[in-house]
Amino acid sequence: MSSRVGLNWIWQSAKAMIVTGKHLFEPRTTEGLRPAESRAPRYRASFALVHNEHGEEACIGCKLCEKICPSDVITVVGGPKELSEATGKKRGTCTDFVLDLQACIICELCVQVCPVDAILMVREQEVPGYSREDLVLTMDKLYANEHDKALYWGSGSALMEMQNPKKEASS
Amino acid sequence: MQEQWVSALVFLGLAFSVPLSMLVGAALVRVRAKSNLEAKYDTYECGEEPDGPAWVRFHPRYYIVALVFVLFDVEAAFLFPWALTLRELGTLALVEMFVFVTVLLIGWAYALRKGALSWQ
Amino acid sequence: MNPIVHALVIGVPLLTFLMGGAALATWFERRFSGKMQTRWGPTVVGPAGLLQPVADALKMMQKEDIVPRAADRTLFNLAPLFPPFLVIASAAVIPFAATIDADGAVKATGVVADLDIGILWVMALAGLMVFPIWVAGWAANNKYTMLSGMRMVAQGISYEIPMVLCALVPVIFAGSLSLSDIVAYQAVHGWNALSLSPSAIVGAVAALLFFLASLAEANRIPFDIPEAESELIGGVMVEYTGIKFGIFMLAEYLHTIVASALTAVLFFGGPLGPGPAVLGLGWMLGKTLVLFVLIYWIRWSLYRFRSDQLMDLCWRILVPLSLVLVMLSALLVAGGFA
Amino acid sequence: MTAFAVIAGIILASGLMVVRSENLVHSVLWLAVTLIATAVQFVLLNAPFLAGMQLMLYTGGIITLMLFGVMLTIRDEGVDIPNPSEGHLAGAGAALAFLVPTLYAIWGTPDFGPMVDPITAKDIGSSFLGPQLIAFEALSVLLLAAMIGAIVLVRRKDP
Amino acid sequence: MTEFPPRVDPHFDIEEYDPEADLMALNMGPQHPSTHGVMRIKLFLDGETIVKAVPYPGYLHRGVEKLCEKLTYVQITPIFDKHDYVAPMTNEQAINLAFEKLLGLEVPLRARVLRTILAELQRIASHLLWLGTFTLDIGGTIGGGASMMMYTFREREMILDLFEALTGCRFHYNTHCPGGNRHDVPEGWETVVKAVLDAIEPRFDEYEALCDNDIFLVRTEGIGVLPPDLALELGQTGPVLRASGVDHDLRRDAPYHAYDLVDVRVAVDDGCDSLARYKVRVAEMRESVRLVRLLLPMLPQGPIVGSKPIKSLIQFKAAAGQVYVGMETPRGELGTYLIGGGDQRGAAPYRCKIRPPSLHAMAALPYLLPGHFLSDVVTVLGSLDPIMGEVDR
Amino acid sequence: MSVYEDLQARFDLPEVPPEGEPALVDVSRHVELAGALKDAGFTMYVTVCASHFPSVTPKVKKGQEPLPPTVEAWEVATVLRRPGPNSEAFAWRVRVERPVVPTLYELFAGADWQEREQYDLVGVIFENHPDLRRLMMPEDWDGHPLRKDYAIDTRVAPWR
Amino acid sequence: MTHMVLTVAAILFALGIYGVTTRKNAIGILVSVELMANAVNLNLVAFSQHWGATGQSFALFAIALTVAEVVVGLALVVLLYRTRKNVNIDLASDLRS
Repeated sequence: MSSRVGLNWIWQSAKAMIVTGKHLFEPRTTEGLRPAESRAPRYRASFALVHNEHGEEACIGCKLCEKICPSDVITVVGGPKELSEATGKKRGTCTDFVLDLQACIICELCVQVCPVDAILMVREQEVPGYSREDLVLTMDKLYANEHDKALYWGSGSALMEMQNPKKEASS
Repeated sequence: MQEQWVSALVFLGLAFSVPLSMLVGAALVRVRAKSNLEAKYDTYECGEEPDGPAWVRFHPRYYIVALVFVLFDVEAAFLFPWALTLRELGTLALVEMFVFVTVLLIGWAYALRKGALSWQ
Repeated sequence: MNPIVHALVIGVPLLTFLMGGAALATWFERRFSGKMQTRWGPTVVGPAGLLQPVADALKMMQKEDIVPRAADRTLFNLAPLFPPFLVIASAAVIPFAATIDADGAVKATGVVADLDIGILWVMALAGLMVFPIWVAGWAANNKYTMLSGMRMVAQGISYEIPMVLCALVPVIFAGSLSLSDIVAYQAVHGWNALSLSPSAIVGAVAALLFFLASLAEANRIPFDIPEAESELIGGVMVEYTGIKFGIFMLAEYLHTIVASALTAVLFFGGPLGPGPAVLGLGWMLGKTLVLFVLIYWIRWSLYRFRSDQLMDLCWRILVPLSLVLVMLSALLVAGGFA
Repeated sequence: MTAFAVIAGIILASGLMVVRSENLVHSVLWLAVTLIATAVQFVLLNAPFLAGMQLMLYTGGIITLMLFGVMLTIRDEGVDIPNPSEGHLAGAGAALAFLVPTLYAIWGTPDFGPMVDPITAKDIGSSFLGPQLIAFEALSVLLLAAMIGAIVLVRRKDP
Repeated sequence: MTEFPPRVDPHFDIEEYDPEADLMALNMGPQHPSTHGVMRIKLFLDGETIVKAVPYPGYLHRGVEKLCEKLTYVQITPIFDKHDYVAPMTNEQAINLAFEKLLGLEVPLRARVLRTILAELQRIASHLLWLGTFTLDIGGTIGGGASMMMYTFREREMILDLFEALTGCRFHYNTHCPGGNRHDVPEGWETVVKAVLDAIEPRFDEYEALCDNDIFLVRTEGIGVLPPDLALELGQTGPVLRASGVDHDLRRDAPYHAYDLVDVRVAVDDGCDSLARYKVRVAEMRESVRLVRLLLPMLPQGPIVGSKPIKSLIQFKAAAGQVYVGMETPRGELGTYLIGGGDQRGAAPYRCKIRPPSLHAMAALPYLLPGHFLSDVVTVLGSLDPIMGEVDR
Repeated sequence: MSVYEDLQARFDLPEVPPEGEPALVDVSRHVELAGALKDAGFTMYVTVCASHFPSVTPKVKKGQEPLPPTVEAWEVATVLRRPGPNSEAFAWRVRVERPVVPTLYELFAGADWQEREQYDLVGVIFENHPDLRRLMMPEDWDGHPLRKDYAIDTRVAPWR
Repeated sequence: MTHMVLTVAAILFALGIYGVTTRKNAIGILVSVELMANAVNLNLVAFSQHWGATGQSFALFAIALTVAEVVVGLALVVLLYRTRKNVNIDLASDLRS
C-alpha cells in the first residue's frame, strides 16, 4: 500500500503525451444525427403503418402486436369486418392504432408477429420532441411515416423468411 | 523606490476591480428566482440529507504538514537575503547557511522517519 | 513618469492581455483538447467558436445566485473576490518587454512595478492564494468543499516550498530579487535553463521543478487534487453558482498564464531572444504560449495523483532536490562559475 | 500620511475584530487582515523586504497553522465555531493599564529624526550573517526543537 | 503467494474505532459523477482515510424479476437488454440460454457460432467502455482520462456499428430468441468485422502507452486488494475473479455457444488489485479479438433458429422444472435461476432470479474500501466495473 | 456427477436428481451440506434464490373429489460452483413452511448481500444473519414484492 | 512619524492584552498573542527607520520566533483537546489539582 512516487512519471508521461499529440493530426470523429442514408440498411428507430398492395390500410386489427408488446405501448381498436374491394374477401379493419414511443423499447416484436406486414419500422432516427404528445404516434402519424420516412425492409414475413429460409437457400 | 510601490498599489486596485466588477455586473443582470424552494438552499451531499456536520475535527497530519511547511518557509525566508549577499560574503555565507540548512534538514529527516509526512 | 500614469499605461494593457488571454485560454483549451480527442470542441458561437467564452461569461452572469442555508454567508460571498485578484496582482512584477540602454545593456521593461523584491512579491501572493480557496470551502459548510479546502491548503503550502526554493536559483545567480535584474543577468550570461554555461544544468532542473510546482499551485493535472471532480465533484466550487463559480475558473486560467509567464522570465530569459530588442514582447508572449500549451498538453494526457502521493512527491523528492539545487547554485556562484 | 492613517485604521479596526469576533474562524481571518495591513504599513515604513516576509511567513505560515489548529480542535456545534470571551471589564482595565503609561512614555520622548537610507534585503542579509550570526544559528536549533516537540505532541498514537 | 491483509469485518461498529478520531460521515452518491450510475456509498472518514464503507444499492431497482413473472418467454428477451446497459448482447444470450435449457430447445450451429462472435465483440465493446470510464475516474473528466475515454468510445462506436448492421439497433438489439437468433448475418458483414478488428487491435498499444506510467501505476497498484478466497466466497466472477488469481472462465470451463470449437486462453493475474483488473481486461480484449478472428471463418451455412420463428405470444409453453444457467458476460457469470411455470402459468416463468455479476462485485466494496483514501473509492469502484442497471435490476 | 454420489448417501438425496430440478434437502441439513460442498471444492458462492409458493386450491376436474388447498411454502435454492477447469455448479433447495432458513454467512461472506436481497424481495428470514436489512427497496417499504400475493397488475404509467 | 507608529503598535498591543484576558478559548488566546507579537514587529520596524538594518533583522527573527511559539502553542492546544475534549482554558487550569 505504501506507494512511493518517484520522478519516473515525468519521462513516462512523454510517452502518453506523444500518443495524445499524435491524435492532434488524426481526423476528427463526427457523430451526430446521422441521415438515414448513412445508417445501416437494417437500422430501425420509429414505426410506420403501411398500405397493402391493393392500396388499402394493411392493418386488420388482429391485436397480435398489442398482445406481444413487452411494455404495453400499443393500443389497437379493431373495426368491423369489411368487404375488401380489391380481393372481394372480408377482412378486419382497424379504427384506431396508438403507439406510445415514450415507453417503446424498439424490440421489433410487433413487426415480427404481424401476419399482414402492416407495421414496419422506420430507418430514420426519431428526433426529440418538445412535448410528450410528440412521442405518441397516432394512427395518422403512423400512416404519414409510410411516405415521409425511409422504411426498413424487415416486415414480418421478411423476418420470418430470414429466420426460416427456404430449403434451397440453406443448402 | 516608493514610486514603484505606488504603481504596484494602483495595479492592485485595477486587479481588484476585475472580480469586483464581475460580481457587481452579475448582481445587476442575473435572474431572480420566482419560487424559492426550501430544497434549493440545502447543502449538497449527492442528493442525500447531510449526515453529521461538515466542520468536523480533521486528522492531525494536516497540522504536521503545515508545521513542516512553516519550518521550511522560515528557512526560505532566510535564504532570500542570504542569496543576495552571497557574492559579497562568499564562502563565509555559504558555510553559515549550510549549517543552518543542515540543522533544519535534521528536522525534515525526523518528520520523514516518524512518518509524519507520509499520510498513512 | 508619474507612477500612477505608469501603472495605468502598462497595467491596463497587461490586464487586458490577462483577461483576454484567460478568455481565449478557455476557448483554446476546448479546441485543443477537442482536436486531441478527435472531436470538435465549440464551433457554434462565432467563427470557430471564438465567441464561446463570451457566451459562457454571459450565461454565468445570468445564473441565479444561491447561497446554501448552512453556509457562512459573508465569507461565502467574499471568497470569490480574492483568487483572481491575487493572481493578477502577482503579474505586476513580470517584465514583458526589453530595451537596450545607451551602453548596450539589455534592460527589461514593460513591467507595472519593478519592485526590488519582485520574486518575494510573487511568492507572497502565491502563498496567500490558499486562503480564499480554503475560506470558500469552509464557508460553504459542505463536506466535499471542506475536504477540498483542506487538501487545497495542504497541497498549496507544500508545493510552495519547492517553488520558492527553485525560484531562489535564478535569484542566487543574479544576486537580486528583482525580476528585471534576473532578465538582465540572463542577457549577459545566457538563459538560466538553456545556455552553454555550467549553471544551465542546475537551471534546467530547477526550471523543471519550478514548472511542476507551479502546476501544483495552479491545480493543474496531474496535481489537481483539490478539484478532483471524480471524487470531490469539483472541490470548493461545488456550492458556487453563476459568476462566482466563473470567477474561480477564471482564476485558474489566469494562474496558468501567470505561471507560464513567470517560468519564462525566471528560466527562459523572458523577453530576451535573437533579434532586436523590440521583439522582446513577442519573445515573451511566445515563450509564455509555449509553456501554456505544454500545461494543457500535459493536462489532457495524464491522470492525477492521489493526495497522499502528492504530498509524498513533494516532501520526499521535490523539497530535498530543490534544496540541493539551491546549494549547488550557491556553490557555482561562490566558485565563480555563474 | 493619509495612507498611514488609513492603514493604521485598518490595523486597529481589524485588531479589534480579532478580539471581539464571536466566531473563531472569523477571528483568525481578521488576524490575517491585521497582518496584511501591517505588511502594507511596513512598505510605508520603507521596509519592503520585511513586508514580503510578513506576507509569506506570518500570514502564509501562521494563519495556516491557526486554521489547521481550529480544524483540529473543532467541536460539532453546528454553524458557529464559538470563541467565547468573558471578563470584558477586567480585560479593558488591563489593556488600559498598559496603554496609558506606554502612550505617556512614547509621547514624552522626542521623535526620532528623519530616517536613514532605505534598508534593502541585502543589508538585512549582511546583518544576520554578520553581527547576529549566533542568533541566526540558534534560531535554526530553536525551530528544530519546536518542530520535533510539536510532532511528538500532535501525532496520534498508532492504532 | 503474496501476504494479504487480514479480512475486514464489514459489520464493524464504528463506535469501536479510535476514540481520538472524529469521523466524518460522507455520502458518496446517489448523485455523484463517479458512482457508475445511481448508487450511494456511505463512507466514514477519518481525515481522508476510510474507516467503514456501507454501500446502498437499489436506486435503479425496477422490479424486473417481478416483471419476468408476468411476461412470457418471448417478451422477456428485450427486457433483458436493459440490465447491463453496457453489454446488452450477452444479457440476451444469458437469459436465452436459460430458456433453452428449461424448454429443451436445440440451437443450430450457425446461431451458436454467431452468438459466440457477438458475445466476444460485445466483450471488447464493454471493456472499452470500462477502460474509458476507469481512466476517467482516475484522470478526471478534465484530464487524461477524458482523452482515453474519447479514444475508447471511438473504437466502441465501430463495434456498435457492426451490431447496427446486423440487428438494426445500437442498444436494444433483441436479436436473440429462445432457440436461436432473429437476425441473420447481412451480406459482407464478415469482411467489415475483420476490418474493424484490424483497426482496433493497434489501438490497444496506444491505450497501454497512455496507462504505462507511474501515475497510473501508483493509483492502481495495491489498491483494492481482493484475496482469491474472499473473491470466491463473495461470488466474484469474470475479470474481477481472474485478477485475483483464480483461473476460472466459464467459456473454457463449462463451454456454451460454440466455445468448445475454439481454445479460449484465459487471462489470469495474481496481483489481486486494481492494476491486475486493468491488465486482465486489456488481455481479454486482445483475446476476444483473436477469438473473433478464429470464429469468423467457422460460421457455417444453415438455419439460425432451431424452433419455429416467433409468431405468437404463447409460442413456448408449459415448461416446468428449475434450472440454473450461468454465462460468462464481460462482467462475469450472469446466471439465471429459472423456475418454469408449468401448466398453470402457460408461457411465463414462475420465478426468474437473475444473478448479476455486478451485484457480487459491489458486495466486495465494504471489504475493499476500508484503509484506503477517499480518492481510491473511485479507483476501486471503477476497477470492479459494476453496472448499476444490473446491480439493481 | 461424482460429488453428487458422494453426498447422496450422507444427505439422503434422490438417486438421480429429478429432471431439471435441484435436489430437495431438509432445512436442518442446509448449512451442513453447504459446508460439505465447500470442503469438496465448491468454494464459489454463486447465488441464492428464494421463491414463494402461496396456498392455492387446485382446480376441481369433473367427477373428482375437491383436493385440499396446498400449504403455503417457501423454497430457497442455493447454487455453489467449483471454479477452475471443468467447473460445475451444484444446486440444492430447501422447502420450508415458515420463511425462516439458516444463513450461510459464516461459510460464504457473499451470502451477506444475496440473502439480504432475498429477504428484501421474498421475505425469507435468514437466521443469524449479521445485518438483515432491505437491500433493493427503500427501508420503509411495505411488504415483499416478489411474493406471489403482492399485486403486479397495477398499470403504472404516470406519463400518460 | 515614529510616534504615530509606536502609538498604533501600543494600541494593538493593548488590544492583544484585552484579548488574552477575555478570551476563554485557547486558540483565541493564541490569536490575541499574535496581535501582540505583531505590535512588537511594528515597533521594531519603526525603530529600524532610525537605527538601520538591525531592527529589521530583529523583526525577521521575531517573526521566526513567533512561528516557533505558534507551532508549539497549537500543538499543546491540540493535545489539550485530545485529553479533555475541550479547548476552554478554565478547564485546563484544574489540571493542577
